[in-house]
Amino acid sequence: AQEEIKIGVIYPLTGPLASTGQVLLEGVKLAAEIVNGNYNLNMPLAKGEGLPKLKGAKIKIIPGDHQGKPEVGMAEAERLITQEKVVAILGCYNSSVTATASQATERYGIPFVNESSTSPTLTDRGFKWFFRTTPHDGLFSENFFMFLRDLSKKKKVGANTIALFAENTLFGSDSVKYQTKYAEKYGFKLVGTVLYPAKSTQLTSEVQKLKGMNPKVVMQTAYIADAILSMKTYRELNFAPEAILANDAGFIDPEFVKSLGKDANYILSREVWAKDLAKKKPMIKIVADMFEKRTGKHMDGTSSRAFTAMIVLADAINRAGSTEPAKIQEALLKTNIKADQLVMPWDGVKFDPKTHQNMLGKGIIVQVQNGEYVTVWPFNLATKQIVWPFPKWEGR
Amino acid sequence: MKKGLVILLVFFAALVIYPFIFKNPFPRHLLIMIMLYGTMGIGWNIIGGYAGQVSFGNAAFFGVGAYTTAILLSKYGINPWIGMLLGCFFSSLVAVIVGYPCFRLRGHYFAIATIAVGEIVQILFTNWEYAGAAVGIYIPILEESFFNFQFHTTKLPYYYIVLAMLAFALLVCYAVEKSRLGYYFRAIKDDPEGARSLGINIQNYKLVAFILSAILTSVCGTFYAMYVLYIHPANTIDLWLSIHLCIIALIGGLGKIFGPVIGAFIFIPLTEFTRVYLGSEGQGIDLIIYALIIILLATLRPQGLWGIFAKSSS
Amino acid sequence: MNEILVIDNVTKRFGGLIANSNISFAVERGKIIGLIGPNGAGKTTLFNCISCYYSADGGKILYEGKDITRETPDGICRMGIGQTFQIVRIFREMTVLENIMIGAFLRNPGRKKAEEKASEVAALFGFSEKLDLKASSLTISEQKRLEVARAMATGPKVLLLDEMMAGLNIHEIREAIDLVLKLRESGITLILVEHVMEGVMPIADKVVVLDDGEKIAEGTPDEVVYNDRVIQAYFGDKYHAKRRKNTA
Amino acid sequence: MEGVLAQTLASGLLIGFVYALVAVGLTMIFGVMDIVNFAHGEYLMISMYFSYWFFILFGMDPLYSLPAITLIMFGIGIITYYIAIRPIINAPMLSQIFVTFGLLIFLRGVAQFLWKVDYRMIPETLASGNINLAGIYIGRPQLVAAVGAILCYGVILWFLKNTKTGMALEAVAEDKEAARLMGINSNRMFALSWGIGIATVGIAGVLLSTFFYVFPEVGGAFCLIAFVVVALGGFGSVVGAFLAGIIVGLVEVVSGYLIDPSFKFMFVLALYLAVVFIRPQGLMGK
Amino acid sequence: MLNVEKIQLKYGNIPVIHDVTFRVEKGEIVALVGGNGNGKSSILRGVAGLLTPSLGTVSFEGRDITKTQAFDIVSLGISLVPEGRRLFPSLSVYKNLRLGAYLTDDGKEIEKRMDYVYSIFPTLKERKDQRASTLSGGEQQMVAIGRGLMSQPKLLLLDEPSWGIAPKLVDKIFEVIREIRNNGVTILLVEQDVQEALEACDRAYVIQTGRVVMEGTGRDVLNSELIQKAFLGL
Ligand SMILES: Nc1ncnc2c1ncn2[C@@H]1O[C@H](COP(=O)(O)OP(=O)(O)OP(=O)(O)O)[C@@H](O)[C@H]1O
Ligand SMILES: Nc1ncnc2c1ncn2[C@@H]1O[C@H](COP(=O)(O)OP(=O)(O)OP(=O)(O)O)[C@@H](O)[C@H]1O
Ligand SMILES: [Mg+2]
Ligand SMILES: [Mg+2]
Repeated sequence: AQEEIKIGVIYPLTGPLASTGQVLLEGVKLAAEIVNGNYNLNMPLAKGEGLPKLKGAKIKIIPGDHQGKPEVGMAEAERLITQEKVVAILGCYNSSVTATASQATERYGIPFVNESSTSPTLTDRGFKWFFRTTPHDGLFSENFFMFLRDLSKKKKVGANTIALFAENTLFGSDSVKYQTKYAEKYGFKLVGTVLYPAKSTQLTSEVQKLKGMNPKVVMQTAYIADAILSMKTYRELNFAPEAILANDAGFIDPEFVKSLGKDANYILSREVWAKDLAKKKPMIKIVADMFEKRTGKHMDGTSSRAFTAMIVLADAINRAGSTEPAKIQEALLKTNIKADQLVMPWDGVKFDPKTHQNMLGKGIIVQVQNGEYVTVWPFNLATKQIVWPFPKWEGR
Repeated sequence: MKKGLVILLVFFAALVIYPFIFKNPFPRHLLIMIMLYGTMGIGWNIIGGYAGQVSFGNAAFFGVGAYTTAILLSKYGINPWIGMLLGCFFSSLVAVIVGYPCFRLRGHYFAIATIAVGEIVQILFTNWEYAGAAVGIYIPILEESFFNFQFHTTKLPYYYIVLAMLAFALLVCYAVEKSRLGYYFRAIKDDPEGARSLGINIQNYKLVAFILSAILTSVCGTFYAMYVLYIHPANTIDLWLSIHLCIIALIGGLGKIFGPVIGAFIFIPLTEFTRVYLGSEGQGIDLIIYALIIILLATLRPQGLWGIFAKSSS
Repeated sequence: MNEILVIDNVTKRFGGLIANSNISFAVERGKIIGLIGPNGAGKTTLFNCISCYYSADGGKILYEGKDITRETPDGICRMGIGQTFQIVRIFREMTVLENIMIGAFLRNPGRKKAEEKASEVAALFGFSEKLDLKASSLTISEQKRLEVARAMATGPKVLLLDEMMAGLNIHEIREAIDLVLKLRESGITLILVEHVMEGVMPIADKVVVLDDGEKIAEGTPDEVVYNDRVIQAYFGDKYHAKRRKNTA
Repeated sequence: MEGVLAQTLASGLLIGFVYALVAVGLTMIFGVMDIVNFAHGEYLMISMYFSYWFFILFGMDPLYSLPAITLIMFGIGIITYYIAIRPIINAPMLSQIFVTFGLLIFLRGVAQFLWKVDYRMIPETLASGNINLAGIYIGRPQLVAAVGAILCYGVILWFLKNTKTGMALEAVAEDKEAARLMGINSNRMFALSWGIGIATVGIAGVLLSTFFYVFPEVGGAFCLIAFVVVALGGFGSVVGAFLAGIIVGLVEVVSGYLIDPSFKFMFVLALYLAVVFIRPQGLMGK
Repeated sequence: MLNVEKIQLKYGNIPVIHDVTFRVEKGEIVALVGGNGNGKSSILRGVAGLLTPSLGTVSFEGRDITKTQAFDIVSLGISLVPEGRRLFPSLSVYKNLRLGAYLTDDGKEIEKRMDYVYSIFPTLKERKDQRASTLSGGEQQMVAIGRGLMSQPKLLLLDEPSWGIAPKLVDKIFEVIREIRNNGVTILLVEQDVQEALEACDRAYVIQTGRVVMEGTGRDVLNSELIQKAFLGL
């Protein structure tokens, strides 16, 4: 029989983040399918079945569930490594779990490819076996300000006062930290920061506070639950700044538009991916359609990143020509995937030799228009004109 | 009773030998978690099972233990063993500060108050910049040694440390049960007013129970921090942790020395296995089965499983 | 100083209701005091003031010359005042022996010692056969007796017993009397609240009568029994007729 | 500034009514049976799903499906009692907690199994939109929920105070054996209290579904607040729960606005602690 | 009216009543006497349906009620004033009494019975809004008796009605017992004041260690050697 290459994939498959976890897992599975099957795509390993340098060996995904709990993530990593004998691990979405699970892989000397944990600290630890394909929050935060700068040049809008609005977990507070830093660097005025506990039952006092600050732009960081609730509250309290610039996560969750319907329109969000990128890169549409056929859900930035991480990992294993961890690690360090081979809007994948952070990652900015996410920035990738300012609620 | 002693020895001997039979880290990790929860369960049992004060705030002690160690080590380079002792000290302090007013409350009022305290502690740590706020604390990786309480190549030392903690907790609990303290705790649980009329200062004795509970839980917090090497508020001061401790004690048998140990030996594998074998597709079947087992246990054996083991051992 | 306990002008109110109004009397060491009075007269309230479950609104309570009005119930017990409750309070989930041990621990911190002491007390109260029964399976009158035993085990100098003889028949009352006398012999001062006159009158050294929160009489049993006010408020007309019949 | 404060107060008040409505069933079941139903929030979740599916499948607006769902939830409450609660009616408090906790996980599991973990929301209902009252914005769904809460409380209070069954519930709560000696079928009363308790949380769920998303764990946050509300009001006290719900809503929103939203829940909890230190039985408890 | 045939009663696995047979005729006062812990209360609990006999039968007015639930037995016209009062502690005196007449809906009738209870125990009227738990012991006993009367049963089971009652009021209670019997209520009485009980009753059974050891008219039993020696110690 054909050799199988087992790859451990650890996601929050149960618990509060299970829906995201499932989407992530699907992304990884699709990538594995493309690698294992024969597809005519300009993508590493798509053509021809399996990994050619390993006699056509196929990727087998072994899922693990961390429930959003760090110690469970660590234990799962250990279980996958020692019992399932996986050759590499992919995960874990939640930065806090990635933190502990990657400690386990570091101990065992197994490569860990992280697809979407964006806490900057993770790649500052100097780990040898830890690689991150996605840009982190620092970079993403900077993207916001690059966007605003470009926008003011192009459209002459003076969106110069900014309020930050974020949940006070790891993700939110990290983002706020970097947004504050870059606001200063890019010369924007910060009129205030509102941090609140995640999954609140109501957000009226928070929105009141924002309203009181009277910012032109609100930069918001939230997971899906709060994203939905905050939109409802904006509408209820009739709060409409010139732009709501959201930091990925909840605002690009497939549930976001589904739950809010029209009310989701005109939200700007930082994204790592958008389906309409396909206009410039047709391969994206093919992959996204495959994903939709498999799962009934649209592909999104979460699943596409998971997808990409799997491709990057498979590519490295193939080039290593071996399942030996050290060889894979070596191959990962030599990774050099070109922009056109990716379903991402990145300039490519190439890891920093020291931090193992992908140096070529990059975000985009999308806007919900008629219930669809369209790319509006970088302007060269944009498929639609940006709607600015955010229209008032009443007139809609 | 002789036979009970033999069984106890066999049990501990089995625990000592276990890692030599199961060399994979996962089964070792499983046992480490069982013993860790067993230790905390015993801690919970002292306040909740013996003294009858249902606490849903024990996670706060766990958090204080973990944070004290992590902060001291990461900011001041203070040895984690000292951190463990100081953690106990701070946890006891919290127990006193919280216990003193809360022990006037009865039944569910007390239970909710402890939830409140646990949540407040979590909120404080989530917003406390010095303690890393929501990001938490990455514990600096030190050279592997017993002195440093860090082991990177093997779990074995962690295993034996937690085994020692479990033994210690059992000893503490045994000493409590067989002494005046244990009798007083039970009396307070049964009828506090009656206990008062017999000269028992119920406030003070409840406090003693709470402090013992805090110390046993705090030690586990330190262990956890050094085992996982990364802590943040959501995983160290979590209401669910407190609830799980209560469940562990209940499954085994409230106010029984070995109750929480049995509870942990059932509960932890149950959660692990339902999760590993049923949970990965995220359909909730693992939860359903797990819940049914819990409901059945509570309905069929409200007094816990201890009785079954006790019968076969005496 | 032969007065072990002095009740000095004690007043206790519940809202508008005055349950104890300026009550004063003294209790001599080693004596048996009967505290009687109609239902709702304030006897239990006074007990609760002495044992500090209530804090008196006015007046003082002196125990061995020391003001104990603001003490705590457990403090009182440690000082040597034991009590039982009118409505039984036992440790239902514990065995008879354990119940008594809880009392015994106060002066015998070691478990062995406490157990010995408790068995001793249990024997005195006729519980030797029932040591390992769960306390909740005793009948109510046994539970009352257990409460007394438990209080005894704390080694008190004064015992406050609230209706320990309720629900006993004459025969059993006699046994209870013997017990009380034995306790007195061992130097304990007793205050009994009773409605079972057969249980107090023969043994009380002094009887205090309350009515409507006030002390209406104090004296030897004989003095009290023929006090008109007491007959009117408490005994009723038939009492003496019955008493004569019984002793006939 | 004043306008903002008025807006804040109004918002706090409205959410307070919702909290009160969520809590009333909890306090009722506790009052009658001395059982804290840990799964309370899960019943809220179930009813929110009902409301959602009635809307999606039959196009029924939540306000129309409300009576039907209330009835269904009443039935579910009674079934829950006979299947899960009755066997442990005499068990110690902790075993009871244990069972309701098992129910919590069970219901979450069922929801996850049937409806997946997705977030769902009814996009537009009869109650949607907002009202502008002299510069104060009031969400219509919240307003409807608040009115629902007040009505619900009115009916329950009337029922408890003025009907014989209400009195029987009180009696069973105090001493079920003695109640049996009065000719009261205690089991039926217990079942009834579960029925009513779950029906009210069902109402809360339907009304909540007009402005809040639903997913299998939506009950968690509301349940914790409901616990605090019930304890603050005094376990078993219906009036207490009403007051406490409003107080909690106000404290949460106002402290979030005036101080720092990060700490808003801490203020709620601290308020609870402060109150019970002064009154250990809560605002209106016995 | 009430026929108890060879019943056995158990707590858990321990039988405390063995093979007890007795009957109560309409309009009678029947007393059960016996020492402490001999099972009198258990028998009453058995009749009232709080304990289900494991052997034997209980029938009331010709109807088998052995397995009938306590709350249904009440509706047949049997009411128990239990040992230890068992009031509803945080309810008012008024509500406690009102609950005694739970099966009655007629407001006037209820008021009438309430007035009757108040006329026996005037203190209760003064305290009708006081919470039962704050009453004095004797006052609680009055409420318990009053509550039993409120249902106007055909058969009233009284377990130690004089418990904790002042002597003057004990006399009153026995007067009331006779009075309600004269109004047609049948009474089964357990009482430690053996003398009083046996004088008041028509017939009596002596219970020892869970068995009936003697039966007869009140007077006969009172004069029997057994009672004179064992209970009155004469
Ligand atoms: N907490 C309270 N609140 C209001 N009234 C109370 C309270 N406790 C007692 N009382 C009232 O105070 C009076 C005295 O009660 P107490 O219990 O002292 O009487 P007692 O002499 O012991 O009577 P008994 O012989 O019936 O036990 C009673 O009328 C009672 O109703
Ligand atoms: N709940 C119980 N569990 C176990 N045993 C019990 C229980 N209640 C009573 N008993 C036992 O049953 C026996 C009979 O008790 P019961 O209360 O019927 O006696 P009694 O004649 O009414 O006594 P008393 O005069 O003290 O009221 C006693 O030996 C008692 O220990
Ligand atoms: Mg009294
Ligand atoms: Mg009896």
